[in-house]
Amino acid sequence: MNYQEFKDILYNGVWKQNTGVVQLLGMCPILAVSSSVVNGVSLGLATSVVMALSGAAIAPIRTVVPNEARIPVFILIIAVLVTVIQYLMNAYMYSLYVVLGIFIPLIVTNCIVLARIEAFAAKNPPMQSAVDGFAMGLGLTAVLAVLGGIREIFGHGTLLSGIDMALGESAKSLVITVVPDYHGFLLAILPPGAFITLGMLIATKNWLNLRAEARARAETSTVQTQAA
Amino acid sequence: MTEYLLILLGAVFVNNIVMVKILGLCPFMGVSKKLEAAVGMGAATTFVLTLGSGSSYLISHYLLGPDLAYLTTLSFIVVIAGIVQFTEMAVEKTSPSLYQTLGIYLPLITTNCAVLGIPLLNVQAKHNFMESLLFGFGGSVGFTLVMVLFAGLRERMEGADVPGIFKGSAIAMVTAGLMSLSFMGFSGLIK
Amino acid sequence: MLGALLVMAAIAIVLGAVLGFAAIKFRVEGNPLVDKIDAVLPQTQCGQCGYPGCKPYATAIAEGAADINKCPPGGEEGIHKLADLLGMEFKPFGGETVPKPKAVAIIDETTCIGCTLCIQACPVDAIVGAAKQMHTIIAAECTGCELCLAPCPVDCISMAPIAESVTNWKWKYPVYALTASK
Amino acid sequence: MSGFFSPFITKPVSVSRIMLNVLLALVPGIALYVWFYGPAILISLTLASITALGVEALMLKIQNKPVAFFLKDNTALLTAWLLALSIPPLAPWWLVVVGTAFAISISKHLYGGLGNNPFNPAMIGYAVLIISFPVHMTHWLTPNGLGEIAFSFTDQLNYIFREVLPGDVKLDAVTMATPLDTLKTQLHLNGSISDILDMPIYGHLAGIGSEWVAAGFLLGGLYLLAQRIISWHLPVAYLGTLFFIAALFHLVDPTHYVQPGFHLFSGAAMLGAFFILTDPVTSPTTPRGKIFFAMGAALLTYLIRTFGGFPDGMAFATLLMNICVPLIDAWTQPKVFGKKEKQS
Amino acid sequence: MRTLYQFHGGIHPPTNKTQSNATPIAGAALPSRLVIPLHQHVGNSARPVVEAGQHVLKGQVIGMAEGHLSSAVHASTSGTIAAIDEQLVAHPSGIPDLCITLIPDGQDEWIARESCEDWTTLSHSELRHKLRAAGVVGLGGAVFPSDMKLYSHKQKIKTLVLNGAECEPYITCDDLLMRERAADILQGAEMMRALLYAEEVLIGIEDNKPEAIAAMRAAVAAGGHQKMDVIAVPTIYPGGGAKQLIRVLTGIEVAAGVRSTNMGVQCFNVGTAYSAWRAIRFGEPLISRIVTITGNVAHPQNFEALIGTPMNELVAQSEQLAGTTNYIMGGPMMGVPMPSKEVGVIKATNCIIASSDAIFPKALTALPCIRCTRCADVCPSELQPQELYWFSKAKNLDKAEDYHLFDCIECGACSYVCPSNIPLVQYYRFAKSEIWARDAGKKAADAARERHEFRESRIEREKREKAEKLAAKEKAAQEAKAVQPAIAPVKPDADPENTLQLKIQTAIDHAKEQAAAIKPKNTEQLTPEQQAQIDDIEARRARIRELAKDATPT
Amino acid sequence: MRRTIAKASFHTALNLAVFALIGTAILAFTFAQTHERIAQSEEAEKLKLISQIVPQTLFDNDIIKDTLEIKPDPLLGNEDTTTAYRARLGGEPSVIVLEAIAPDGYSGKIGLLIAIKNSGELAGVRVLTHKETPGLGDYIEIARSPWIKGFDGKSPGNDADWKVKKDGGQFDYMAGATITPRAVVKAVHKALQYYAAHHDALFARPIKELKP
Ligand SMILES: Cc1cc2nc3c(=O)[nH]c(=O)nc-3n(C[C@H](O)[C@H](O)[C@H](O)COP(=O)(O)O)c2cc1C
Ligand SMILES: Cc1cc2nc3c(=O)[nH]c(=O)nc-3n(C[C@H](O)[C@H](O)[C@H](O)COP(=O)(O)O)c2cc1C
Ligand SMILES: Cc1cc2nc3c(=O)[nH]c(=O)nc-3n(C[C@H](O)[C@H](O)[C@H](O)COP(=O)(O)O)c2cc1C
Ligand SMILES: Cc1cc2nc3c(=O)[nH]c(=O)nc-3n(C[C@H](O)[C@H](O)[C@H](O)CO)c2cc1C
Ligand code: SF4
Ligand code: SF4
Ligand code: SF4
Ligand code: SF4
Ligand code: FES
Repeated sequence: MNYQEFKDILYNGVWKQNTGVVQLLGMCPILAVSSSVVNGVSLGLATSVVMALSGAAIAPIRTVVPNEARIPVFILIIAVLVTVIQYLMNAYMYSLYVVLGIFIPLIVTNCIVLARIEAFAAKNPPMQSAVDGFAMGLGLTAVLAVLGGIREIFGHGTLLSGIDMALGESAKSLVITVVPDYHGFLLAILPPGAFITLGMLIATKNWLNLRAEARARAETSTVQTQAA
Repeated sequence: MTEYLLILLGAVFVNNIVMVKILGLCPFMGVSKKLEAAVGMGAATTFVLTLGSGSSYLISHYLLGPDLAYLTTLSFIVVIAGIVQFTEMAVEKTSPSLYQTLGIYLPLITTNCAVLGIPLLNVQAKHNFMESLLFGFGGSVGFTLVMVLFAGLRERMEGADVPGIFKGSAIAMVTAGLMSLSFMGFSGLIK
Repeated sequence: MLGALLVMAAIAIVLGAVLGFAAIKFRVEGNPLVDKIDAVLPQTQCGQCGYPGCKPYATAIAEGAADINKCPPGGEEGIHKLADLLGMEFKPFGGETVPKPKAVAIIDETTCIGCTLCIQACPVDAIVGAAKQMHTIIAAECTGCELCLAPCPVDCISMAPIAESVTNWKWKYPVYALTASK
Repeated sequence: MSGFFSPFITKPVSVSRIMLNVLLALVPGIALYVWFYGPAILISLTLASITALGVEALMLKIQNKPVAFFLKDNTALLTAWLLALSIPPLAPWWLVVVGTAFAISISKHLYGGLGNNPFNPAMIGYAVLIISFPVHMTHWLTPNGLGEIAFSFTDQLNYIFREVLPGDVKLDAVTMATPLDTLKTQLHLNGSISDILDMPIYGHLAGIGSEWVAAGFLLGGLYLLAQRIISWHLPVAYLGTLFFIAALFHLVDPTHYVQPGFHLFSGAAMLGAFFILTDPVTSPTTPRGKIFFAMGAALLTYLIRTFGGFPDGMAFATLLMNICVPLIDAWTQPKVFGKKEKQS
Repeated sequence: MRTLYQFHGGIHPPTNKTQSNATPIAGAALPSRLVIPLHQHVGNSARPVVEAGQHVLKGQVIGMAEGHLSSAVHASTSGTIAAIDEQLVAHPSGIPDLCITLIPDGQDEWIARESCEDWTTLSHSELRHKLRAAGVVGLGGAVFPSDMKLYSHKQKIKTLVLNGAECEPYITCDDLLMRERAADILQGAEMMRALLYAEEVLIGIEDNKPEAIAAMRAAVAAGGHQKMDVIAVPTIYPGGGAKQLIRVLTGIEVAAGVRSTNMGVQCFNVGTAYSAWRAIRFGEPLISRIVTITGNVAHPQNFEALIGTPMNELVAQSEQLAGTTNYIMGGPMMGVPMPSKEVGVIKATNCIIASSDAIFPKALTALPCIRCTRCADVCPSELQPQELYWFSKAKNLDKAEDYHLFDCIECGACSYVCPSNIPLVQYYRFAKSEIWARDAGKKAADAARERHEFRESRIEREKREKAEKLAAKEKAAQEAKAVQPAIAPVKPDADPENTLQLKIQTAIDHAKEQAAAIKPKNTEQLTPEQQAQIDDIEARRARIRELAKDATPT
Repeated sequence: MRRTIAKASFHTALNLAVFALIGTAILAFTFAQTHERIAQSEEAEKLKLISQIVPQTLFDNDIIKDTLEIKPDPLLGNEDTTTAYRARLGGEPSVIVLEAIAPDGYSGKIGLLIAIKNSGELAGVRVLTHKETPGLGDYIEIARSPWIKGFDGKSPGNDADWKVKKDGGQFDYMAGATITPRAVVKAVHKALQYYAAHHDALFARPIKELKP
């Protein structure tokens, strides 16, 4: 696997085929756990790890499994990985584990995991599959971070609250109060706020794409005029 | 009896798995562009979820017990995946017409997190067998309900003059948000 | 530990057995999707999609190997139909694949040498004529695929856009510029 | 430029005239509101109107649509008024602004503006506010004469814009929970209906003052009916169903379920029946559909009021039924000419 | 007293009829030239049977009915054919169509006419044949060949409805016709009744035409017509729509997509009855009709105008006023704007409104639909116009069809009441044409698929046969070789590709020579069979050129 | 046919079983490695919560281990058996930590953790679970407001005091949301009554050890 390939897979996972705003897969955690940056990023990273590992684990065995048992076996492998991570988090990051709650075991059915495995790992070698899984996970994490940030600021007027749950008591000082004495726009941290904010993010991505396209078009036309 | 009714109604409206519990969103967003598709997906999910809730209860109660609780996720999902796979194959062969309507959605069900979420919630809420079944059934009826309503809205919105960058999934997401806002009206109805 | 292994093994064996059984018992052949996709394609058989005809393109789509926006004769409406059929998002034409106005081929009788090459090229047998005689195109059967243009050694075939007449005239979409800038 | 095609003549009705009529029909209710509660409501009406027009203009501008052309249609104004009427008059200025801006921008213009929105914008605004700022949304003015102290217009202005109260006055002294809310709270505390209704805030049918405001809206609604701007199906089905359900519960247990008349004349029921549910854009178009829609809304209103977590269910009932509109419309299509029954 | 029924909806636009119905029908002056389109009716275009320069007499056939559903076209006066070419016609598309231009010689000389004192002596098929030859088509607007409508297929028709409703504002041509020529109309009705074996004749006239009602009633009494009722129906637009009128008069709802004849009713315009009568009794083909000239003119009035009369010449006789922007053929509700003021009057021209900005102000810019359902309240077809609009606007054609787009009669009542000023009917017309085009395309695709598959299988078969033959040949050759190894050396048969190339090259050279010479038609020294084959191809080619020119491959 | 079905079944089953076994083994191993640590974490968390309401100076025992099962009781509002934790100083009972449920919150039950000193005085109260309206009724959470600290040091005293100020009692409330504090005050009051009634039994030995 060369550098270019690596870059392509990364770009694909993080931006072009972003799970959150393009593929619209794996949305339950995206919407449910993004009420703050810390929650979002933690689950995003956990998912990335699972995706990378499952990509790596499934790519080599893909030929051995008979078709009718394919999905059960894949799911089984993912489930094992997830449960392992769940126990590790439970043991070493307890409070975070409590906050993320049911969404950790639900990484198993997070559509994006199985979708990537079917779409990528089942056709590519382990190394690439792992990178792809991880890149997809990173894309997910990025969406979760942005979404969490927006919702946290609107909802509570803070950023990074609860960082102590992930990094320990000492990290408490990292919490930023963006708007002091804020009334709290509760809608933002409730489910409707999650949906609407994600809708806005998707629109923003569409807008960026359009702009990039327009710029590309302008460039090619200048190139053409220069050539002429 | 009332208790069962409340579990059922609660699962359908008050704690709707999509709008309130935020589970099963990928099919909710993905398979709701057309009404027929939404109905098909809903029916398929209802079947699998009800069956899955029941068998999960049996597994967790009779096979695992408290000692092997750490196998909960693993065993549930494997069994559910199996049920899905089996149903798909069986339906495809035995009833091609049903397969036409349900078939393409069946494989998607394994990756609907509600399918694992509901059995896990059942365990968490310590539901008994009947309650588990009802909760699973109610949850999936709730899922079907919002899918169908959402599909109706989306079909209608195809003709709306939505601004360019919001066309497609962005406005669908906003709509889901406003739906979930509306569903908050149910909160407190069943305590 | 042993209990866990036993339980999971039991579940796996039961499930596996059932699935294996089902896989054989319920095997079905064929892919009806291809026909459905083919029914949507315009049957121009022009190969502009990069496949030798509509059916092969349909097969490619069904296998997930081809995008749905590759058939210019189908127009945007065709893409919409495919998107609906397959539950995918609409995808506009990109790059060089753009639809052209519908046209029919016309053979210039003064230059036609009767070589029959166009007959062999026409995918729908819309050209009649025999060796060393003038050929002619049955306009009603010509799909406008342009496949006969290239083989003609004397370039006597040209494409004529189908002109609008009172009979095939269509009411236009009422356009209302609702923008602030006039 | 439009094409020149038949029909070449049109009836002189216009959207802006219709909307103007609806605004006009709101006036009796507003007048009574001012009479009973003082002029604070006029401030929020003004605030909401300015915000609505401003946000509407901005959204139109961004989308490169003709601003003046659409502003003239009066719909933004109508949304603003209905929203202002459904939130407490004493609500701080930013609350009104946030609610109106959300209603106009997200629930209307993201869908393409007038005619395209599936949800009732005013009710979306209300729902967002009650969920986000429940504290402010439950401070309703006490009707004139009931409050412990007089609350002058300047005091009200001061509160709305700076959230300060004159010297020693406590907010509790000039505000109260609405009649519906009080009823619910008292029932929660095991009060019985007859005792609760003896409280000074209740009048003949419902809240003192608010029952008259509701009557004002009823009057306006009748005007709309007479003008044929709304059809009878929606209000009649809504009020009828609400009355029927309330009567049913009341008959079963009069100590816990209040008289049906109370339901019709409190909260947003009257306003809703004639002005909110009837929003043509977000309600079904078929006669049968309108009836189903209104019946569903009435049932939900009653359930949410009586058993749910919010003091009034009108807004959520409207929104929940808005979700069903496309399907109701599709399933209640009337038979077209010639397809009724087979004649031989 | 007869009970009348109601249909849903309807509107009451200002009628504007008094301007033109006060003066009797005037004869129009002979125009300087007549432009007669060959396609004025539903069905196939008529085939021109005259040549440029030819002199024709009034009533002479200049276009023959072509095919099953078509109608003949006649010279409206005597004169010389100036041209047979494409000209602008009274069609909203503004696309030229084949027309015959006739320069009148001023003699107005009739061709020999075959009158008939007693039509009862003629058989039904003779009558129908005569009507067809006379080019009689429906004058109520649909211009459907009347002979086709007068064929009572097995099922028995009970009622013949004569449509004298004339519900559109401005138009008064039927009103005046009924006032002045009631007896002739009734004679036509009797003949139609006989052709249809109908029991009763109901003549529906809107109650805003009391003079016409009185005149028709008097004529019924005078003529001693039995089972023939003149009925005043309420004035409401579109009460003159065939289905609406049938509903009002008989209570029958003619289902969409079902012909009224299946329900025992047939409907004709009064003008059609009149023309049919003239055609049979006096042998006069349909070469003129009553046309209302109104709008921005000094003297709105009805004229009996020759088919083909340029509209501006006709309007000039009513003194067109300044400010006239263009002409509208028909009424303000369903009329079509004319692409030019010079287009000729056709059989469908019941009215020409000289339009001005004052009479028909420019349509206001449309707002979005607010779903107020005023349109649904007035739709006579009981449709949901706002839904049809929503889906047509979104180009969601399937949905529009589901909502019964094709039951829309394009009456325009919905647009009339729409507070958002949406040109609803335009959207429906657009959607309908798109659906027709799409269905045509679909048919073409299916045909193409079939042909392609047939070709594939043919090639497959040929290949197989060739291979078999080759195998057989080889086998034979081998056997031959085995028997006689040295005798026949294998011919140096160059590979077929090459020979073909060679042949083509010579052919190319040949072609070039030919192109240099002036269009040699290598038709000399051909056997009759070859000649026939070429003729065949040429003929087909001509037809194809025609097709390519004016039709999508359907 | 029969044979192929049998063979396919066997093949698939074997396949699935192999993966299941490997997976289970990994899981079992992880579980074995972590479950002790998890238990510790859970205990630490609980301890953290308890130590918020039980001053460090009032105990020297291992509170987490010194537990007692409490059967459902109307005064506590619990429907399942709950665990009470007992703090002792120098072996003498000092504080008991009880779980109670206020059934009549605005939107349902409110779960409370109540620490009561041996004297019958409140050491502190915390809300464990609730569904009250965010932004309105949720000021009972320590993370939102210090309201709940208003219970610190209160003793049963006069029944009339155990009301919110609006109803003439001694407890604060937030205007517009009195249902929630009423419910909490009522529940704490009842818990105190429960304590008074069962004081001796609550501190009785033997200590029920938590099984490892
Ligand atoms: C959606 C909506 C919700 C409303 N909510 C309430 C409410 O909860 N309680 C109420 O009495 N009035 C409510 N109103 C306001 C009433 O319509 C009306 O303003 C009332 O008569 C004011 O009187 P009050 O101060 O007694 O509530 C609401 C209005 C709307 C449109
Ligand atoms: C909206 C509408 C209005 C019509 N109004 C009239 C009318 O007033 N008089 C009339 O003769 N035909 C009218 N027609 C045409 C009739 O439907 C019908 O085609 C005609 O009466 C048939 O007679 P014909 O074949 O002689 O033309 C109308 C059609 C439509 C769709
Ligand atoms: C959306 C909404 C949510 C509410 N949530 C709560 C709540 O969680 N807790 C509460 O005590 N009151 C809540 N209330 C207020 C109650 O309805 C009631 O008005 C209040 O408890 C009475 O308090 P008061 O006596 O101070 O006016 C809520 C009100 C609304 C409108
Ligand atoms: C009878 C009637 C009732 C209306 N009710 C509402 C309403 O409840 N809420 C609102 O935002 N707009 C209302 N409107 C205005 C308008 O329809 C609304 O702004 C559209 O939803 C915006 O697209 C109403 C209009 C009419 C004619
Ligand atoms: S591009 Fe041509 S060959 Fe390909 S599908 Fe379209 S019409 Fe058929
Ligand atoms: S005649 Fe030419 S353009 Fe027409 S179908 Fe045949 S090959 Fe295609
Ligand atoms: S009349 Fe116009 S605005 Fe009203 S529903 Fe019909 S199309 Fe819409
Ligand atoms: S034009 Fe069509 S839709 Fe409109 S009123 Fe007439 S029949 Fe109905
Ligand atoms: S993540 Fe929940 S359904 Fe996809």
